Amino acid sequence: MDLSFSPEDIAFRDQVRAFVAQNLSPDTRRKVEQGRALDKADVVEWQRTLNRVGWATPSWPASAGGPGWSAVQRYIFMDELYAACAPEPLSFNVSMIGPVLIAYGSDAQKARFLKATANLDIWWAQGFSEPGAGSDLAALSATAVRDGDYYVVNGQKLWQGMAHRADWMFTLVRTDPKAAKKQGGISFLLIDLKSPGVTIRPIITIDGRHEVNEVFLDDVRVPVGDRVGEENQGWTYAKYLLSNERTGIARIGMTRRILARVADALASVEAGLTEAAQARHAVEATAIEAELRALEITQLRVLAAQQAGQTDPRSSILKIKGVELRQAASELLLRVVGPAGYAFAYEGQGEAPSEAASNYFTLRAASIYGGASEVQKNIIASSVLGL
Amino acid sequence: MDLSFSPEDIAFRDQVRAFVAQNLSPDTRRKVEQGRALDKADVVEWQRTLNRVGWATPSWPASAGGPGWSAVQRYIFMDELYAACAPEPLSFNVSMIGPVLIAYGSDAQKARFLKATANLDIWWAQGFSEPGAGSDLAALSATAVRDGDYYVVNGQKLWQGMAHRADWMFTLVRTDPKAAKKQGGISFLLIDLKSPGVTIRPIITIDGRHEVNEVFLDDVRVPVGDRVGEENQGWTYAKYLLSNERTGIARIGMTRRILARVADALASVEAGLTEAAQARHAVEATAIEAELRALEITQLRVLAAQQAGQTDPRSSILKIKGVELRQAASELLLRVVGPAGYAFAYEGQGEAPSEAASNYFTLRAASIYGGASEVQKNIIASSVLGL
Amino acid sequence: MNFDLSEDQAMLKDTAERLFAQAAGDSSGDLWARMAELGLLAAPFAEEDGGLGLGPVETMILAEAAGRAQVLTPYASVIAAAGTALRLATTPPSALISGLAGGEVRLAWAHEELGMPSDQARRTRARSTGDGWIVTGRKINVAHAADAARLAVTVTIDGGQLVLLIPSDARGVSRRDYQLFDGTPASEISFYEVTAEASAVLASGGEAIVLMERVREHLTAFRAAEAVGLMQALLDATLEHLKTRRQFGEPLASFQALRHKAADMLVALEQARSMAMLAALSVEDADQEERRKTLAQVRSVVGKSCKLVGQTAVQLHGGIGVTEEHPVGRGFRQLTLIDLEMERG
Amino acid sequence: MNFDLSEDQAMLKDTAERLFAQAAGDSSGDLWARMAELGLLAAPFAEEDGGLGLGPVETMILAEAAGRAQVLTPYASVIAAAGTALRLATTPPSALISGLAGGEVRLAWAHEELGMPSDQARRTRARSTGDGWIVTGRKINVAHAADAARLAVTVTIDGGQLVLLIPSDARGVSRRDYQLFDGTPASEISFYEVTAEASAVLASGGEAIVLMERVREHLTAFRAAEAVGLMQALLDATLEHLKTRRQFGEPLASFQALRHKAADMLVALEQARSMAMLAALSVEDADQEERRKTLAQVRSVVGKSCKLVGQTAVQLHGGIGVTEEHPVGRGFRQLTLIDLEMERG
Repeated sequence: MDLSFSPEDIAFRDQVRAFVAQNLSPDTRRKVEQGRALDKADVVEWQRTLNRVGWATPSWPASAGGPGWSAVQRYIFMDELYAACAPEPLSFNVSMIGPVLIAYGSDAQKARFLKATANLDIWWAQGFSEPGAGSDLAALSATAVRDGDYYVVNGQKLWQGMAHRADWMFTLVRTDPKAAKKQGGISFLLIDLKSPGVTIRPIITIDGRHEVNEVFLDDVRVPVGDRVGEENQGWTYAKYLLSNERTGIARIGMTRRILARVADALASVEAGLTEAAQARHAVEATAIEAELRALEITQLRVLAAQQAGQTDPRSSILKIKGVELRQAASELLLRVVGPAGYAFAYEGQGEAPSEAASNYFTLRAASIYGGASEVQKNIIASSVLGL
Repeated sequence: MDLSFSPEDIAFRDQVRAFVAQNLSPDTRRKVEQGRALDKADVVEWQRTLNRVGWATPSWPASAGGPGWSAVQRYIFMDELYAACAPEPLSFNVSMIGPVLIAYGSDAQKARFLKATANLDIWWAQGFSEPGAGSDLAALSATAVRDGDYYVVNGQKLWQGMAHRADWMFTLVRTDPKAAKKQGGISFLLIDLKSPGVTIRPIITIDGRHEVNEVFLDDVRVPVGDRVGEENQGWTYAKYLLSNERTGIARIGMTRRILARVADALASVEAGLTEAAQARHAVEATAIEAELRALEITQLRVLAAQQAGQTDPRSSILKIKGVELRQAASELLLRVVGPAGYAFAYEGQGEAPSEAASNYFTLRAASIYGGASEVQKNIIASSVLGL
Repeated sequence: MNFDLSEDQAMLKDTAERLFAQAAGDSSGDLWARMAELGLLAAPFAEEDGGLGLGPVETMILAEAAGRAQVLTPYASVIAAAGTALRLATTPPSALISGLAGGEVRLAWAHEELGMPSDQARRTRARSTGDGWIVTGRKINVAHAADAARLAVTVTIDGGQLVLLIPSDARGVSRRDYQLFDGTPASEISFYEVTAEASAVLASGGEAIVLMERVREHLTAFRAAEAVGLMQALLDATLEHLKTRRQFGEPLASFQALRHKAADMLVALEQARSMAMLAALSVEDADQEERRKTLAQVRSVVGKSCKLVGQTAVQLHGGIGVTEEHPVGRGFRQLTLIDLEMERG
Repeated sequence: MNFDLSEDQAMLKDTAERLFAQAAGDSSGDLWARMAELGLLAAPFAEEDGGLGLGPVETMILAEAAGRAQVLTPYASVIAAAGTALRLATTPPSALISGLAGGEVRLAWAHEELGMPSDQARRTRARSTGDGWIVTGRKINVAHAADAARLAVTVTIDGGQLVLLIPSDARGVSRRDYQLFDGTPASEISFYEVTAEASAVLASGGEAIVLMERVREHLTAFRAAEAVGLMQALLDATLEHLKTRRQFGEPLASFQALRHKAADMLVALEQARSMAMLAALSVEDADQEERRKTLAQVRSVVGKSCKLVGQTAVQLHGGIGVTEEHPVGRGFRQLTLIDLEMERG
């Protein structure tokens, strides 16, 4: 039993650390550090910087143009990004659609999309949820009807991460409304967002930001060749995508960054805290930090199991506890910052003096999307505890 | 809108306060103050003291020998008892079986039992739960088979409050196993615990005390005249009993007593707390006290509704929050008392140096019996929220 | 002991609820004028000052109704805060009060500063000129300042504190407007060598300290009641959502874990409601120690309830609960601000 | 990086689990002898002192196995606490260590006092006689003292601290036996003018302070692992109960609110398990600051987990969970004590 990394892993870590230090723009770094929204250009530039050395797609195998890293290397890489306040590679591209194309895409699709996806020449949006299908994704009702070499797609999709920045979207549609189970009869389509019939309506979230959209699909014609895998087998690919989404989502580094801001704010006089409040908040910060340390070990344990080729259903724990701690840290920050953090600005309407409130509101959604905490607990009860 | 009591109520309060001050034995008072177990004699003596002035049965109407108090007077009376560290009148007698006999008992039963019940000449035990029927009481399986003027009762009852001290028990048995609904076919019997076939086995609870027993009923012959109300209608009477049990169960005065002990312990040097721990515990005590104040107002609001003749399903809130606060206060006391409270003694094996641990363990059961917190939340969701 | 509203109070409740429901649907902005017209602004002031001579229970009724409709009114800052400062001033300025009560003039309460606990001395300072004061300093988060003709400003002087009235267009006063995260328009206000006459002093010395505390107490009572209205609105919306939204073939209301969370919301709301009532019944209590303790307890319970009800409402709504366009998202932000205010005291 | 047990460690785990499972069924009391026989008592000591030279991971394995079987062994106080005091003494007493390791002699760790935070100077005092010490004071909650031949006692002297060995039958030592609420036999021990030779000093001055801290750290690591075993036992029992017990016509396991609580238990347990591992891997860390911070974090997480798992297990068991005869009730008491110890540090 041993917590330390191998000499090779340590050399790798140093290499990543040096690269990030040399190549991350100070402006992007500052935005990430302070929890501010990134511009599209910031994300694209960083992704391409990483891609130049083949690091933009940590989880992709070498055969698909990825670095072919081990689970430990992937962990180290992400940890270094967090510690250096670097953005993560765009997850829609790298963690979601990329692995699906690698596993289930046709050769033509791989040739057409993988490189562009890695280099963010294509920005992907996720089109899974619908107004009537959130945690219960399989209840979706968008339809695709075959018309020669095309599907004619109609429906409405929600919560598209950044669809207004995106070029393409991957989505689930119902191709066989008569299927016996609602999970049957679903297909996985790639849709060019410039297609006629696609309308994107912005949704502003309670953090004042625009990262979510509603996408209306009216008689959108999608070439059959842009279907991933088999018709009516889309649920299989979606499940694969979601299980990837759930891996490594403890986001410990992000919480650590929030705690660093808490420490700064506690040390600053701006907050105007009474001594008693300061002491109380410091105790709370210490408790969150301890839980975070535990979660880091838990994450390493899951990682070690993955490294050994086992899948560990306990990764749901990472999601639940990771979200809980990020939310707790962001709430603590809001309390510590005090009245200096009451001001608010909507995206595009100037900068708020403090991002504490925005971040707090942003993170309330973290226990809802990507498998709500209630769903994760259902999974633990069934799959881990056998209830 | 007005929180103050009427001059008549204040006069009543002063009268109760003076009576308790003059009549409560210092020894009993000290035991209650310190959360120690009372001897049977302590309980009997106090009940009879109250009964001499007609106060032993606060909720009984004057027509049944009770004081015929208003809801506000009952509240004031109980509050004064708590504040003076006086025991409550024995709830099995006064709040449980008494009201059932008054509402549903035959004239013969009333004549035979009511006075003796008020004076604690008969100590009643509750025989509702069974090994397979706790929160789901209607699943009970003890049976009573008619044999002439007798029922022959067989079964096993659990969690008899103090059955080893008791003379009689009120219990639910199944008289019609073929009833369509399991709530049907249940009858409400009074059983003399000296009857042949009754065996009482003590159960020691995790607080080290003996307040609970298992009662085995083997071919116990119970006269038909000791059935309350109609055959197979017992569920109705049981529900009536349970709804009385649930009224006024915020037990604010009890929590206040625990908080007083917390304040004492925080001021004492024995606990050996660091300054930081002391400050943390004091903050926690203040927060519990604030919640308790709110609950007191909530209780008065429910009371005002009862006074106006309305029933208020919100009394489930009193149970949930009342238990939560008692548990929180007892846990805080345990933490504040420190290593001086680690010692433990089983009932009858000498006194523990501190009752903090025993009280904490005792109160863990408070969210289980008398309608578990989960059941209370079910009730709120259905009856109050209409879910 | 009773918790019933008098006939007049019930009428007031009815009036306020109708007005705010209307205003929630139509933000064309004449709410303040309508409130003045209906006499609502005059409620807490003495009859000889053009007020209605009503008490904290009436204020509670108004605040709860505003919260229930999720309407952002300037009532808290203009009437409950600045109005209290006038009402309880050493010499209440009668004419100004009647202007405030009639809706002809608005005030703002300029107290908060960066880096100061809410109950401690201000950094904004005034020095005496013999027959007046010269004020320099900076206030933040002054709610509804843009519409205020005068500012009630708390300042530190040598050896004490003052509460001063300063015209918002006085020379040396500058304003930067922004929004608080609950949607309230607010301003940072800088004072640079601003002159105030001696007659502008509402209270000084020990009386100023008491006045600041009284304003905080009245604000607490108002915000507690507003929070109760907001929590009721969020609970109602959540129940509606649980009953209508289906997942995995069942209405959400059939999932026990969600039912229990809704029950937790009710418990928190009822505890807060009790405390909002207690606040209203205690805020004019003559016993300062008792009042201080009670209002601290009010803040503790209401703050915690705001957090639980707000966070749970959003969680149970799922995705739509975090959108700006859904009332639950906005209500959560409003409750969050009240929670933070309650925590600061 | 790996979290696997070595082959030897896996064997040790197996041995310990079998032994403790047996002991849990049969409390006839030769457990200590069996542990000595199997070499378990010798684990942490150096080979030249008759030990096996094993490390904290092996101790963790033993502790977790004991917890899992809910066996009350004297291992924590005798080996993890007093044993550490010997092992890390300025001059480790070789003969005594080998007696301890072989099970021939038992020690107790006499440190706790009324009214003293666990990391502060003791009130039990010693004065120098030139060639020895005279000790007066009182210790409480000394676990398994009745069977101890010697007591490792922490005392204050002019200008510092000592850790001293005192025979438990020395003149002036008196003992009052009782039970802690987890079932551990313990004693209050009074020292009245008890003489100790100079050679009885295990550490003095700065070294004594370090030694006390090291003992606390090893105790924390042991108790954390024991807690993990206990929590696993309680979680297992709870799952079994939920699957078999029926209410309202359904197994308890079908109620979502209860399923979610069981999930919460698992999360708390896994967090504590991570911390018990971290404790084992850090407790011999040379960097004092880092070690101190890590063990404080271990205490924080493990304490909270003990509380959540213990309370939830009892609640989900319902009535039988609060009876003395059910393992869950006893396990809850054990976890409660560990929680309190962790909170005190």
